This record gives sequence, structure tokens and C-alpha cells, in this order.
Amino acid sequence: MANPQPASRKPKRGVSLYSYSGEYGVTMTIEDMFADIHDLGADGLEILGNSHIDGYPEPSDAWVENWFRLLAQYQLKPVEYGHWVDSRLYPGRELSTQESYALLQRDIKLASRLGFPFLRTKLGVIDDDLTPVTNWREFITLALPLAEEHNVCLCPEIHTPTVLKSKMVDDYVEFIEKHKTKHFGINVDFSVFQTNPLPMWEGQDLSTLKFSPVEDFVPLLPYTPICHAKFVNMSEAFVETTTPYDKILGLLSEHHWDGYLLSEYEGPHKDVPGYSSSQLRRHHILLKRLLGER
Amino acid sequence: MANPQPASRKPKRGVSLYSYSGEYGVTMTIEDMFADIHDLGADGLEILGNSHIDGYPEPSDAWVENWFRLLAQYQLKPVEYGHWVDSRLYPGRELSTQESYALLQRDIKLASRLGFPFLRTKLGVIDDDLTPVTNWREFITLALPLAEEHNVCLCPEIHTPTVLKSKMVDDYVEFIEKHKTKHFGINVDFSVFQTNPLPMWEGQDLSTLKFSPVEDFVPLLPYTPICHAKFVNMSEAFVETTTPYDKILGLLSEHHWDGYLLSEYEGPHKDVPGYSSSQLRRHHILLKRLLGER
Amino acid sequence: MLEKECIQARGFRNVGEGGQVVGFQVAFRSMYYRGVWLSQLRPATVIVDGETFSGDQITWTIGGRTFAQAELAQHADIHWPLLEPAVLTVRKPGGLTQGFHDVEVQYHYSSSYMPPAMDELMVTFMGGPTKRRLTLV
Amino acid sequence: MLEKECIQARGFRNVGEGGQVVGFQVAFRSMYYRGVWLSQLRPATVIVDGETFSGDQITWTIGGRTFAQAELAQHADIHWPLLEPAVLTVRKPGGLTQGFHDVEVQYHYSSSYMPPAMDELMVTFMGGPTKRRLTLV
Ligand SMILES: [Mn+2]
Ligand SMILES: [Mn+2]
Repeated sequence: MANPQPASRKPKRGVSLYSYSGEYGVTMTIEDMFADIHDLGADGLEILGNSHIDGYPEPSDAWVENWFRLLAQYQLKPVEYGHWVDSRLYPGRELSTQESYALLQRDIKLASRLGFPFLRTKLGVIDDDLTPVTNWREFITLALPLAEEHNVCLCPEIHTPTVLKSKMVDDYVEFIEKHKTKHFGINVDFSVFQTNPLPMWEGQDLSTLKFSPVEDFVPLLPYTPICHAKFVNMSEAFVETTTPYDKILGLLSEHHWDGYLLSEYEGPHKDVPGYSSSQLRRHHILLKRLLGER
Repeated sequence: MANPQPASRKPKRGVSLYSYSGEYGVTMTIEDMFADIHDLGADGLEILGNSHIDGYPEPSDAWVENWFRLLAQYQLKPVEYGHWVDSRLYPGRELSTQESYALLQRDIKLASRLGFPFLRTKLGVIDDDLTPVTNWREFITLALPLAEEHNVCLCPEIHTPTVLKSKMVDDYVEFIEKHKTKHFGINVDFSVFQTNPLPMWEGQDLSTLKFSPVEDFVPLLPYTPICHAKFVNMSEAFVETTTPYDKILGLLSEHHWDGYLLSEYEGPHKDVPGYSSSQLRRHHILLKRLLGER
Repeated sequence: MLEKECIQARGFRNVGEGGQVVGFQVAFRSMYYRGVWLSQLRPATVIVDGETFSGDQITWTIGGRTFAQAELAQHADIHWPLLEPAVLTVRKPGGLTQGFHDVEVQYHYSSSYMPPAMDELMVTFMGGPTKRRLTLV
Repeated sequence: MLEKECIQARGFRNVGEGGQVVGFQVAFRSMYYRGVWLSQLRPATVIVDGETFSGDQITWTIGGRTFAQAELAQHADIHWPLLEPAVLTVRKPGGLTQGFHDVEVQYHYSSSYMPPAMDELMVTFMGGPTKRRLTLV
């Protein structure tokens, strides 16, 4: 019932635990989040290493054992593991290439131990335009053999205010092509398609926000194994009011893209018990309808 | 700091986990309640068997091990174990004496395993005046040898609308005297002294409520090893507005009564996170002041 | 952790058997301050969008075991812990439609230290209404 | 579980050493959505009833280990988990008086995927005010 198999290649449904960040540890445990996702009939999971692993970066064997018990009980697959190369880890200086590589090694091994095929690799930035650190090619290149060994793919995230047609994205694509690697890719966060963002932060000037036409996604699909299905407002009619989900999912289905859509709720009232969960339920009704799942 | 020793014999401070019943399992775990009580400088604990023991009536060894770990960590002593002889356990008939005795055996053994010296033994009633079941003397008599073996004391609770000068209390005292036992006593809940109860239940007729003069407590002190320090409204001036705490604690100190006062919050807003905890903090400021603790 | 409301949003879903949707499940927590024995429970009624389900249309699942409502009275040795929502499985061929549903659960239990007449009263004074609007995905 | 507020009521108490009250403790949780390394933290300031404490008047306790504020920058290998409140121990001979106190904690941390200029901003946008009225028993 809960989880019908798609008849042909099409997007799969998952959830990022980030969606529950307003309740995690206050009114929800890891197990509560798993149970909540199970109700959606979704079977894919994103966690954030630094947030959701007790004892991070060295969880106990008992924690790991319980991790796999919970995955089995709630019929969930580990899909994406969020982590950070915190370039400004020490005050006053940036991490060296070797130091950054050491952080990558730690998280690749841990993600692999927990069964994740994808890592959402968040890079440090050097300016207000969010330009990544200048040595990213060096430490990613160092990490590619380990990623290959563990069969994982490192995916920086493309997120508003960045747009799909941008030097940042071009640089990532160029890197992938140059290395002819399947172990580096991009995670497209649907915030880049937001045509009508909510005024979430007081005083934010919305008039300067740029967004990407959905068509711009097409040439990037081969480099995009995974997406953040970002949403901020699901109406009672099961419509996301800020982002053209119909167009995005239409495009993905048309191109037989069959990666995971990881629901990522980033709207208001995340600290109101049950609110994020209720938004997720509406979001998966939308996804099921657009994907033709009964 | 937290827990100065009284210079002479006087009441000791504890807390019933019942106080947190609006938050237990929703926003508080057992450990949260222990940590909360530790802040009060109180060192005595009441639990309810049916509420607070995972796997009741047969907790796992791991649960019991954790129980003693928590007691040590938060410097708390098991004082009273609440349990019920649910006489109407089966629809349509009352439990036999032997069935009631079996329930007592189960709880006496479990309470003793967890280190409790007192049991708050709640009896079934047969009418609107809360008259206890007619066979209570029989099954309590059967249980006395086991109570002696485990060195525990069974204490029915005297609670409003019952008053201290009543047939129920006389009967209990007569039973204790007849058996010359230290393994049966009464728990006096300070609700019996409430001169000005809060209108907690809509439509309740407060004009008919009876209360006991504090002086009536004196002849019962020898039969009262433990009290529920019931409270329903602590003001910002650290005064309980319904119950003459100054008189009650004055009387107890004067008579060198040195049992535990188990704070039992039964006021409004128990489901508002932090509310009961904040009332308990005020209550223990009151108790410390009246007991001369710094 | 438990959701604060009596009726839990988590656990609300259709259930199937051999490829057919045969009904739905709804979980609710006890609003009482102590756990009760199954024999203290009285058969529950579930009302969804005005449609009433009761008696043998409903089973209870507690502690991984499932009971017919008529069996509850026999199980004085099985405890419904406070921290575990009871799952009601309601027979309804085809299940519920995707979307919003107004769900009400009526339940009660005996409590021997209260006047006997109260045993058959609905549990409304123990924690407010047991209605909630839920979303079925 | 954590209290929803940043500043936790649990853990607010005077602390002693050799029979003397030497200060007080206050615990607060991270309102960020991910755990941080100690070297990402900047020294905190605690304000109680208008009195300000900072620098070496304050130590941090995380994971059972206690750190001077000046040491935090070195510990890039020690993680402050989301589920664990940090305990600030504040030196104040005699401690705080019994009763109510208005407590404010100011803290911030670096986050490398945000513009570098944000590293030194107070964390006010991550979860509202960090003030709370607490009761010392
Ligand atoms: Mn994202
Ligand atoms: Mn009581």
C-alpha cells in the first residue's frame, strides 16, 4: 500500500531530516522522524552528519546497530548524507588543502559505513556572492579515489541566490567533465526555481532575488544525481505556492530522471509541533499526484 | 551547595513524578524529570509504577540498571512507589481477596527491587463517598509478611474529599494498632488542608468541599511516615495560595516529624512545557524557607 | 516522543492485505496519567467525517499484539504503557481517500479508586477533545 | 529532551567549591540546525539582572569536559552536539540570590558556507531572543 513501485523510470520520493529541525530533540527523536516519513510512503532519507548522529564523528557501535534497525523497521534507505568542509573552522585562517581533505575522508568513511550513496558536500565560501574556496578542486581531486573506493558521489548544492546559469555551476560541470568522474555531481535545490519566495526574513529585499527558468535544468540533468525538493508553503489544495513544481516534475519525468527528490521543508513555524510534519504530508500528496503514484 | 543537611530532625524534601504528568513522554523523559528535581536540591523521589517503569510490571534488567545509574547521577533516593489495587480490573465484578493479594505481591517485589521503602497503595472504592473495598483488611493482612520481609510500608492515601477525622482514617489507625505493624501507614495528601481550592473543574460546586484543620494532623503523625505535599498554585511571592503551608510545616517541625514531603503539583497548565517545573521551583523555595534551609 | 494531542498524526494511513486496501489505521495516546490494563478498557468508537466505526470493525494493537475489541476484557495481564500509542485498525474496504479527514476517537476505561458509576463515562475530562483533522498521504 | 527555549531552566543553580558558593551555572542549547566544533564558537557573554560576565569569568562544559573560553578556538576536534545543552559556569563569589533572575546569553559561531562577514555577528536570527526569566531555588 504505502509504497507502490513506479512502472517506469521516474523520480523517487525521500525526505531530508532537516525538515524537522525545529522539533528535533525538543518534541521529536530520530525514531519519530523515521516513523513520520514512513507514513508518507517515501523510502529515501537524508540526514545531516553533524546533526543527527549521536557521538558524531565517531558514533558507537550500538548507535550504528540501531541505525540499521530503524532503517529496516521503517523501510527507509539512506540516500544522502549532509556534511560540511568548514573552511573557517579555526578563527582567522582558512583550512589548508590537506586539512580539508582530512575532513572529507572522515565524512566519506562515516557516510559509507551508514550506507549512503550520496554526500551533500557543503563547501566554505570566500565572499558575499558565495564563491567557493579557491582550493576546492585540489581537495576534491584528492578525495575522488576514496569516493570511488566507497562508491559514493560528492555533491555540492546549488541553492538560491545562485542560479543554474552561473560560473559556479559551470566550474563544477567542467570539473566533472575533466575528471570523467561519477563520484562528483551537483545537488540542485529547488530554491533556484522559486518564482515567488516567502518573505521569511524581515527586512529582506525580495526584489533583487534571481531565479532560474526550469528549462535551464535540462543540460544539468546528467550531472545531477540528487535534488533537494525544497518547499516553503504547501496550501490546503496541495499546491506549493512559491515554486513551479508541476513544471519541474514534468521536466524530470519527461527526461526519465530517476534520482531521489528529498523533501526539504524550509518554511515558517518549524518550531510548532506537527507543523513541518503536516507540510510534508501535503508535499508528498503533491509529489504523488505529479508522479502519478496512487 | 545543592543539598544542605538539616541540623536536627525535620521534614525532608522530595518530588512525585506525577507533577510532570502533563509533559511526560511529550516533552520530558524520565531523565529530564530527574535532572529537574536535582536542581531543587531535593533528594527524594516518588514514581508511579504503572506510569514510569518501561515494561511494567516486568522491566528489563537494562531498565533497572539505568534506574540505579540515574539515581546515582542525580543524587536521588527512591522514597515512594505509587501503585493500585484495581478492584474493578475486570468489567462487572470485583477482585477476590486472593487476586488483590497477587497484585500487592507483584508491586511489593518490584518496588523493593527498585529500592523503595514506601508504597502509596491506592485501593478500589465501592461508592461515591470513596469507601474502600470491603475486603481491604483481608488482603492487606495477607501482604503484611511480604511487606515485612522486604521492609516496606504500604500507605493508602488520605485525599480530599476525605477529611482526617473520618471513619476511613479511624479504620486504618485501628488496623495499624491491632496488628502493631510498621508496614502499614497512611500518606496524608495536603489537599485535605486546602482551605481555598482552585476551581479546576468547571461546574464543580466548591461550597460543599470540606477541609481538615491542621491541628487534626497531630494524633495521626505516628501513623504517617510520608506526605504528599500537594500544591496547586504557587504565587510569584513563593506562597501557595490554597493551602496553609506555614501552619502545616510549623506543626511538622514542632513535632520533629522527619519523613519526606513529596511535592505533588496538581494545578492548571500541566501540559504547558516548563510550567510544572517552574511551579516546583517556587514550591521548593517555599519549603526551604519554611524548613530553614539555606 | 508522543504528540501532545490524543490522536496522533503519525500512524494515520491506509492498510492493505494481499494488494487490496482493506482499511485504515489511527494511533492515539492515553491522556490518563497512568498506564492501564487492557481489561480496564471499554470498546472504542471511531468517527471519520461523520462515518462511525465500532465493535468488530476495530482492532487494537498494543505491544505488537493485536486484539479484537471483545477480547480486551480478558487481558488483565497486558499493560498499555503511557509512552506507547494504541493503534486502532479500522475495517473499511478501499480505505480512506487521499487528503484531509476529521477523525474522532471515543474511548473509556475503569479506574477503581473513582466512584464505580464513572467507569462507563467517556474520557473527556482527562485531556480535552479527542478529535483531530489529519492528512492521509 | 531539550527545552524549546535557547536558555534552559534545567541546570540553573549555584555551584560550590569547598563549602563556598563560587558562582552559578546556566545551560543553553544551540538553536542552529547542525552541531558545531568548539573552534567555531566565539567567547560568550552572560548578563544576569543587568550584570555582565565575560572572558575568563566563564567556562564552557560540553561532553563532560570543561574549557576556558580562550581555549575554545583550539578544539576543532570536539563537537558540540545539537542534543546536548552547553553548560556555562560563571564565577561570582556568593552566587545568585534565591528567586527570579533575568538571564541573557550572547553567543556566536562561524559558519563557513555563509559570507565571512557573518562570523562575528551575534546569533539572533537563528531562533529568537536568548533571554529568559529563571528561578533559582
Ligand atoms: Mn537544500
Ligand atoms: Mn496525592
